[in-house]
Amino acid sequence: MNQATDLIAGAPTVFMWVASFFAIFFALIVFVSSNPISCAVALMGTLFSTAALYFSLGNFFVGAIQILVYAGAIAVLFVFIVMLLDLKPQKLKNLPGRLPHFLFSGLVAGLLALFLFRTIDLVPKATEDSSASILSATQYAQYFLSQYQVPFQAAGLLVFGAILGAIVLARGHLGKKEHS
Amino acid sequence: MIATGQLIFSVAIFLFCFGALTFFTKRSAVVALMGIELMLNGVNLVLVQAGQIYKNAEGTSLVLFVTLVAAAEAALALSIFVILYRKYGTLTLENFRSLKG
Amino acid sequence: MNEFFQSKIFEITSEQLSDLFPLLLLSFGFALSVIGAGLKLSSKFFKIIGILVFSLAITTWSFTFLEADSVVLGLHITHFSRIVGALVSLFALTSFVLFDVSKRYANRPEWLALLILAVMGLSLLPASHNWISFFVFLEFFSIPSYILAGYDTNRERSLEASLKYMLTGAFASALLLMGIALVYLCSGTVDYSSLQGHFPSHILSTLALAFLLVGIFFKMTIVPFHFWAPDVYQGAPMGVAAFLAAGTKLSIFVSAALAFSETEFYLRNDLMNFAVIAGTLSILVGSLLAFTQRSFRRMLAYSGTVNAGALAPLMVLGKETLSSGIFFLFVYGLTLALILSAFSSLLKNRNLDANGDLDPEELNLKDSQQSKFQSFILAAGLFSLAGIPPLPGFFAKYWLFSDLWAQGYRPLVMWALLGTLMGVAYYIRIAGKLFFAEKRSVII
Amino acid sequence: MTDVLNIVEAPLSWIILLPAAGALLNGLFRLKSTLNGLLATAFCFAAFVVSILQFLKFPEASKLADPGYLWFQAGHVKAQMGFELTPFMSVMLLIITGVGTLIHLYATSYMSHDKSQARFFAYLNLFVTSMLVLALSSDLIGVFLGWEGVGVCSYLLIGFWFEEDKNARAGIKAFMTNRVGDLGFLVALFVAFAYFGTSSVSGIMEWIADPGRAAALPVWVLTVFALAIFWAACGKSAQIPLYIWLPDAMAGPTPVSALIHAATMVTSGILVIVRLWPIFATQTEVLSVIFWVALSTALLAALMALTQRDLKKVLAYSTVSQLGFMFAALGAGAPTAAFFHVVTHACFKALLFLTAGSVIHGMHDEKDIFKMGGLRKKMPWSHVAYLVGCVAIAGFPFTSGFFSKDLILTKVFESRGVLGYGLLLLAAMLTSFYMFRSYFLTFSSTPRSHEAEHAHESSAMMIVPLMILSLLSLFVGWLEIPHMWGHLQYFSHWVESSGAKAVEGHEVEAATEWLLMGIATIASLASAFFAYVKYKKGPVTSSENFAWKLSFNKFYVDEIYDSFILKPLRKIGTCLSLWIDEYGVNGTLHGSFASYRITGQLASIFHTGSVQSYALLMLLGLLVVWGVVNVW
Amino acid sequence: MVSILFWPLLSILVLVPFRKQNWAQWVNLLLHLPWVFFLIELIKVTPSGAPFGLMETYGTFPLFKSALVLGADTLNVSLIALTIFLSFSLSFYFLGHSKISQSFLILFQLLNFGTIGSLLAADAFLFYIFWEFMLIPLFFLIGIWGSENRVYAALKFFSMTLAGSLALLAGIFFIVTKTEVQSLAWSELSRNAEMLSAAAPWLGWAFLLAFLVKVPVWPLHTWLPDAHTEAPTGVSVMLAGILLKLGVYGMLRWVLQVFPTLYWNSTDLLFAASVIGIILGSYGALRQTDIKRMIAYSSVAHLGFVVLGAISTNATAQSGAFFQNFAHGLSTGLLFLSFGMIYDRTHSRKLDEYGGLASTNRFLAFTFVFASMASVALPGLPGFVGEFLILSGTFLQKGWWVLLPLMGVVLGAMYTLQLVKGLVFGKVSPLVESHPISLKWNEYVSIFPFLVGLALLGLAPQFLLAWINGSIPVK
Repeated sequence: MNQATDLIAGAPTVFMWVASFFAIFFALIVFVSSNPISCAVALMGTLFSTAALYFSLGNFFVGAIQILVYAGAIAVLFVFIVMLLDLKPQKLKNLPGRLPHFLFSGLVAGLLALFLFRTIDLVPKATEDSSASILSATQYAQYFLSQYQVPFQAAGLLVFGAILGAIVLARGHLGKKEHS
Repeated sequence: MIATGQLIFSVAIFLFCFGALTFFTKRSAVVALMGIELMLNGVNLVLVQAGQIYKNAEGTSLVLFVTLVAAAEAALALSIFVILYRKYGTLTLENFRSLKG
Repeated sequence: MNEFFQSKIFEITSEQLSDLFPLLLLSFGFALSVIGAGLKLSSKFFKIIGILVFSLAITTWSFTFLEADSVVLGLHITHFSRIVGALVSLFALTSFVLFDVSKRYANRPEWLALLILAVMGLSLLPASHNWISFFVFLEFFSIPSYILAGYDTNRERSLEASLKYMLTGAFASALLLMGIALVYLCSGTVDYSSLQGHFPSHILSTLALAFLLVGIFFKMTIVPFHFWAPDVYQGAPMGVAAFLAAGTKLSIFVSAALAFSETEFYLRNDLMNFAVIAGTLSILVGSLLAFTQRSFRRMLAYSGTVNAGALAPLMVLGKETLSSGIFFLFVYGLTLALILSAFSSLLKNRNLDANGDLDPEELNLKDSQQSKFQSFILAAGLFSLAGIPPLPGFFAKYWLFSDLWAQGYRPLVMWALLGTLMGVAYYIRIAGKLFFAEKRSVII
Repeated sequence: MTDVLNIVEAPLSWIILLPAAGALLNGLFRLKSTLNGLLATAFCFAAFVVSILQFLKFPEASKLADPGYLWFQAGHVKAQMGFELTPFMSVMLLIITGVGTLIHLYATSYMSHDKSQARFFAYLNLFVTSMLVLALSSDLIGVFLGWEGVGVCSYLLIGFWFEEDKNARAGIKAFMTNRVGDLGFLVALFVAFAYFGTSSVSGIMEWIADPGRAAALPVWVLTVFALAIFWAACGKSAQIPLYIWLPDAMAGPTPVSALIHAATMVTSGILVIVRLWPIFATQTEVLSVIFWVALSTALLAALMALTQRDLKKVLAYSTVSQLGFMFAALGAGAPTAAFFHVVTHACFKALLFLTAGSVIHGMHDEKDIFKMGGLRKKMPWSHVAYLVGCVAIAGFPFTSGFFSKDLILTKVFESRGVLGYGLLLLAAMLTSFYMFRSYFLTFSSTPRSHEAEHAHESSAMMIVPLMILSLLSLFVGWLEIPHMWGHLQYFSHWVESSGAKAVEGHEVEAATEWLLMGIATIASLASAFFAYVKYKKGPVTSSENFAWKLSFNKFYVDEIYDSFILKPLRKIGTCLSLWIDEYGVNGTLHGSFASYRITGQLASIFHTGSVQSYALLMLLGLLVVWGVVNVW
Repeated sequence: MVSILFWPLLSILVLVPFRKQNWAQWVNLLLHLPWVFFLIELIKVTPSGAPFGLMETYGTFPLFKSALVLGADTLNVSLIALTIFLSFSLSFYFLGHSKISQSFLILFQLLNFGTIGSLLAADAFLFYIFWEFMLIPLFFLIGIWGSENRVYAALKFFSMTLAGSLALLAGIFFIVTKTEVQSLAWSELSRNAEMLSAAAPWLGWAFLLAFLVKVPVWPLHTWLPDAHTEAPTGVSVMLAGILLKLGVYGMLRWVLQVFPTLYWNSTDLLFAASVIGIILGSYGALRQTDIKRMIAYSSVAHLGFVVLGAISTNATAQSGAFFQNFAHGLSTGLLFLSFGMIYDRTHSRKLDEYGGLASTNRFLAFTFVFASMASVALPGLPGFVGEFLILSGTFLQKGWWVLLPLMGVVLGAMYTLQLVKGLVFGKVSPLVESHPISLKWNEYVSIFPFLVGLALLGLAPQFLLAWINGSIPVK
């Protein structure tokens, strides 16, 4: 699997270009469209294109996780919620009212991007030594479960907590009235 | 031509900043949350790229954790959105401004 | 495959077990409370379980306080993390005992489970030794606190508070993550000790540190990142607000300090300047905002920002100067819990909602006549926060400021003293309002 | 110092304690009718007896001393509350206690129907105590204690009938003017302690006498010391700049005016200067200053007295003018003449005041002499006493006034030449003119008002003191007759033996002395006759010309003081204090607090409540702080 | 020494059960007796000479580099005696007074505890704690039992004094972080005072600022008229009687004796401030229409004299200044007390509403005139002794500059006589007519010690002067 090593080192392949183009395109749609459904779909699009990028970089394990968990579960959850609450498209009626807010946030985001882009040439190049090879899934798992064992269990409890919270809040607000 | 690393990094920055922009400007809470997801994607991209450069598993494990946390957060946030929608009938963030000053 | 399991990681010796015992105890408590919730047991059950679990945790942590540091399952248990664990569980204990949470939320007993989760997160945080576990434990206690913030169902404010806390929290953790990613990008590792030597010092690394600080200062409610605090403290139930204000600040303060000293980031002067600027800003802006507040709880939130401002530089100074910060936050936490509990019983006597809020201008002599003991506690607490001897607040502030002065932050101490003077405008005036008859004085 | 000082121990403090006890008793117990008065008179008389005993010790002892106790001592200041008595001061003691007893007796009946007699006699006894402290104390700081004590008592007594506002204001005016004068005394004390190391009179005299130490003093010390003492004397004895309080002091009861503003308090300035005479003798410029100030006071006061309608005001201005005479004598370098005039003046001025009191008493408190007239028949005894007083003050031959005034005139002629003598003679003529004017307006021709018709003679207890004082006014003069006539010079013996040598001016041979005496007598007789002609038939409605208006309104001195000194100072001070305190310091405090509140409200606008603006501001905050960190 | 310090605390514990007003008042009175006994014991053993002649350490806090060190010499024991004197006679005044409740007495004892503490403390940290602790009881005393504008006065007093003491705190931080200084004890500080004053010339001013606010030196005095006017009678007597003197004591003990060089080069500025304070304080009093404000402004002028003495280099003025503390304490205390008794019945402070008190109540009129004469520095009363020593000392040192404060003597007489004329003399005003004042027995007893004290200190002050001359900082 060493040819994958030079994937990061070499020039960006055509596939990479296409995937990054799609990623950016879908991100734009999420930002531009006023209809939540198209936003949700665009989000799934970005997720898939980033997964493609991961594959192009050679980290197939993460790509797979991305597709399975991120695109499969979270994006679907979004679409489900949008469908459940069938949110009407928000016509940008009081655009003039929010124009200063738009401009200001655009300015801030642009500034952030500028700062980040300025540091782009500091991004380290891949080292040529071929000794270190792309890790396989088992190696990731072994490292992950040994080094981050406690955080892993904590993450488990975290998710449990989130579910518990969701149920509690839902039951509380919709269910019986507490004594004031 | 720019190197792959720089291409990936610039895509990541783009996603990150656009995620932030969506979070700031979108009037609906759900779409704002999507903005957060975009930002997290950007971060994941940087992590994976760094993981490939340094060839160790730190990046990947953090991506896993990020994905997990994003999932938990999404679950929680969306349930709150459902409740808010039931109570208020709308999800635009403007009218959740009673706590201010 | 099996050599994987023989690797050193899973060896747990007996005294390491004693380090993990409190955490195990907490998770056992968590399990009990979830089962109890499922079985719809009486609210007293949860109160007893809660008290038992937390007091046991406190005792074990404080007994093992003096033992040597040890590395268990990737966690660096030091006496700092033990003291934080003990104090956080103490704050949790006070937060639900003082505010009779169990009676109020009898039919939704899951609050104990969430509280235990938060306490576990907070006590694990200082034990983390790399940025990944730092992030995970941070999220581990944030998620339950988002829910706890929204726990007071019958008031819309509480829902709005949890919404705001969650969205800004997610945004801040996204920024924190970007920070960690950039750190990883620059140095190739996220482990504190391996980051020690070879963390480059170019623009990207400064930016990485800046993003890191966002996540930390967000939880410490230091000025550029304090916007969420007043709304959440005003909306969340009293007990949760007290716990959030004290517990999170303490744990973040200690773990950030440990992180920065392990990774020797504290030697970088850009980090130092960032902290000093943010600290001074938060003292000034905090005092300014606290004065004109129309709500008692928002005023307390801003006073928390002022106190956090004084702590900011100590956070990036590393291990040696932590004791004064910890003592300060300990005193601050307890005083805040006392003040809020007195305030909520004051509200009850005014037959308002115990978790509600009140404009400090409306406090008057009738309150202190109705609830004599509570107003005495409230006034004593406010005087202690203002730092007037012989109350404990003064000794905490004195120790903290002399430490800051010793480290050479003279201008910041000057600002902090000015902050104490401005504190008169809200602490002492409100404490006075309780006892002085109605006639509003001419100017103030 | 001619003879060896033979200092004898004597219980001087008893003289002070007696009236003090009287004051205390009167203060505590309010007895029936005139018992308070009698009690006070008894204590004053006891003091008189003791002072006579001390007086008799004097031929052989040259000074009586009583060490007293250490009042306070810190750093270079050592204040000893001790007492000493020199011959001339013991005579003054006799005057204070003697005339004092007579006035106490007179006052007992004068105040018999006043409702708070106890308070009056307590103040009166307290006044006598402080006057004795002033006279007796060995240290200048003790003198100052008496000095201010007398000032306070005069304040209390002038404002005794405090119901009327003007009495209280007159009391304050007296106290304030005295206070301004006392600043001089304080400065003198500072100089004394700083340069002489002590404030005891004998200590200072030794310092001056020892040539070595005197030379070591900076040249200005003695001059400043003398001027400061003179300034204090002006305050107390009502000389030019600070005399304005005396005419207003008439608001008090008449016995008060008699005792305080005629006999005792006003003369304390002269007593202190005579005690410190060795210092003044060496300071010729200070003496000339004293002389010219005194001369102008005498003239000015005499001019003012010409047109006064209130009987007591006339006497007040005549006191100021007579004090001018005494200080003129001091200015001419003759302490004996000054002291002699002090004693004679004490007698006849007390007499005049008491008779005026009985006249006003008889006229049911009517003071205006234009409304009196023809009282000769109605009040025969007062008439005789007033006549004797006028005769004595005008200086008719062989009366006490004649001897003392003549002695002053000759001494002034010797040292200040014809100009000084001429002006003083003019003042003497004016004195006899306005005195006889007041005599004729009150006693001769027909009664001009209802009260005048029904005036009745005062009771015996008031007449007896008058008669005693009349005798004194007539025969005291004989104690100091001119050299030509014989060798009865008791006063010069008393004053010289107390250490006050006169300044050697060129002696005048007998012929010119006779001439001077003749001129003085003729001048006073002529002006008396002129007054007789003018006022025999009653008040003459003179045209209100400028000179008359000037004199009647007291040369507008009070108004000048108010408009140029008192009011502006007070205005500036209060405005300054108001501006700095209220607007300056408080202003900044409230301003800073208001700005603190406004910026607070401004800052809270940022908290709009919307989550997105929070996140936006957070990111912006991050970028700004990060930018600052990089730039810094 | 510790018994005299902790006695007020003990008396609070004893007072707690007595909820009924007159019970509490009587207990408060009886509790003063052992206190006086402790004072006499302390006086017997107090040395007069080196500062803090008698030093006792009760425990150390190495963490804050400080220790519970109490020191006594005639300087602070005499002030303690004054405190106990004032508190004792006030406790007589409190008997049967309607407004004096149990909580008032508890706060009053707390104030005494703070005062005695800051006097006895011989450790900078301990001194600071007691110094700021006094603010709390005073804040509540003025705020709860004061008159109309009390909240403003209480807050203004609190913030100005706190601002001053924060400067002191900054000074303490500077000292604590200096490694050469082992502890904050007074002896330790004075041992390496040269090093400290060389290192930070601003240190002197940091310490001085806290005390200048407390002794109201001219620009920092505007809290005094408000605090004294709005405070209830008992508190304004204590305020004028002893708390202003704490500032002077602080200046002498903690600045002059610890950092002499810094103190001496700040004196010419202080001279100007005190002289202006005397003159503008007197004019301030002249322009007032409210009686208590007039008395308060007179305190500003008198304290101007005390500071004038405290900054001079010769022993006369220094001992005069310290003696003036007692003279001013008694005279202004009596003024406030006697007017307080009038105010309790007529509840008005406007001067033009008063008049002719002398004809309705002779004793109170006499007391008021006697106290005003004392405050006008009439010879034969203590005010003169103090002021004379101060002025002759200043003359010795500053020469003809003494004429400026000398003007203050005349101005002092002006406003005091104006006050006396308005209140005691003049026609009987309807207000005084309608409120006949008949003093109860305990009010007589509370006035009596002041009268005896004033007369005694006026005519025979040498017993006190000799006692305090020993430990006057400047020889």
